[in-house]
Amino acid sequence: MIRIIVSPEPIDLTAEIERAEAAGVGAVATFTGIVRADDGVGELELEHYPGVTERALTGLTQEALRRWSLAGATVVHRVGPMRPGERIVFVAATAAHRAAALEACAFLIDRLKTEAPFWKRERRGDEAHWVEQRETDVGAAARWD
Amino acid sequence: MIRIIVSPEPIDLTAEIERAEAAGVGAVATFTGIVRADDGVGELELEHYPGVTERALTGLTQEALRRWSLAGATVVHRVGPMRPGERIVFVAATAAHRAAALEACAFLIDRLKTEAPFWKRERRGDEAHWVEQRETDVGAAARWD
Amino acid sequence: MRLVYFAWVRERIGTGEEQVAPPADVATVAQLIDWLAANSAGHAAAFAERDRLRAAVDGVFVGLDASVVGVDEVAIFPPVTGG
Amino acid sequence: MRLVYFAWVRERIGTGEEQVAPPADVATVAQLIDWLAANSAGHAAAFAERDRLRAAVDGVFVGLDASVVGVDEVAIFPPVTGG
Repeated sequence: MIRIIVSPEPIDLTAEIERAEAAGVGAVATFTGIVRADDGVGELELEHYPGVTERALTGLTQEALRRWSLAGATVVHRVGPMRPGERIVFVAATAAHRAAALEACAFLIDRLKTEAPFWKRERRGDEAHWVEQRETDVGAAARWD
Repeated sequence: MIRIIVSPEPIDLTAEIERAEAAGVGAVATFTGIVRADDGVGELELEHYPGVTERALTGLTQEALRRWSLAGATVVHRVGPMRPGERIVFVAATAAHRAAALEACAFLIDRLKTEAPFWKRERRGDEAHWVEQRETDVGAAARWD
Repeated sequence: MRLVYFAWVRERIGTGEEQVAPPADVATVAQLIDWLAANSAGHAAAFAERDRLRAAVDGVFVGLDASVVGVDEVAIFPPVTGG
Repeated sequence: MRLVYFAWVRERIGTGEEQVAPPADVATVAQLIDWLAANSAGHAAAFAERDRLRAAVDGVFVGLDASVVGVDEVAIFPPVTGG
């Protein structure tokens, strides 16, 4: 069961987790990314490539289902403006056993960072700048090659 | 911030996740273990070693905080009787960056399986039997040595 | 052919989308970028650092050497930064 | 010395806790197990497969060769199966 959501709405974690658990699985691994307040960012804005984003995320979850024995995979990504403390992304992988769920969850968030067409712009006061891709993200994605 | 709960009460996932997120972190990784219904189990009962269990879990989370740059670590383990579909265990690790959160979360659940004094008994109809430790669990814990 | 741009590529060009009709000898994404940069200062500025550009053709991520012959939509953008 | 038992060790012995006063030459967990098994059929049954037994002394997990001299509580149980 694949669930892909790209939306400007806040991410409802409880609803997403209950939906993931509903499949009668034994193991649920999740990752949630949150806008950090610790470096003076007042607002974060997420731009994306409508249609292509959903296609990329669907391909990513299908790849996870091929690699691991999963009951389901969920990716919810927020777009538009958001504030520190708000959730940007939620990823979940469910399986009968924990190793598959934990590995698939890490795979989904690592690969999403380099394969899905999202771009972040940070605002600090009146200044805005586009976030640069990090080398560590490229390395984290490459370990699943 | 360490949070350890061993209790017969159902695990309130929403409350636990909101508590973990409250620290102003960027990354939250969680693992939830659920009683599987798929092999005829009608009830699962968790026995533990009161006092020593909490000490073992505290030691485990402290070890995670030494190994990774974390904002917090949570372990909530249910004890007593429970039904298929109910949560047995919830583990969360929070950090500024995702790699630390994901790795610490996997470490906590892998090590909990071999280091914390819990014992599972499954009931199928009128029969009950104690679950045997799995070799794959011993191997999963050993990869963190 | 429809062109779409994102993030700072979009901002430097000044639009997120445009229709173009490149000459027949524009066969790859890289050649398309060269042709666009030669015809507009905004495009030239957006495309100045070629190694910071990524592309998708008809919704599929590709290298800059990919063909654009007969395609409907080419997207040009910086490395992605979601998650 | 207080002894505590869990899971099928507890069930086979028939109690979860007991007070014992082993002789002075019982110096390790393994010797304590031998002494208990020699004095009761229930303990002998519970302790039949020595490699399936684990122990804690005063709340700390130990090997069966660990000392029990002067300790307050020894726990004997099967390999753990939580999570």
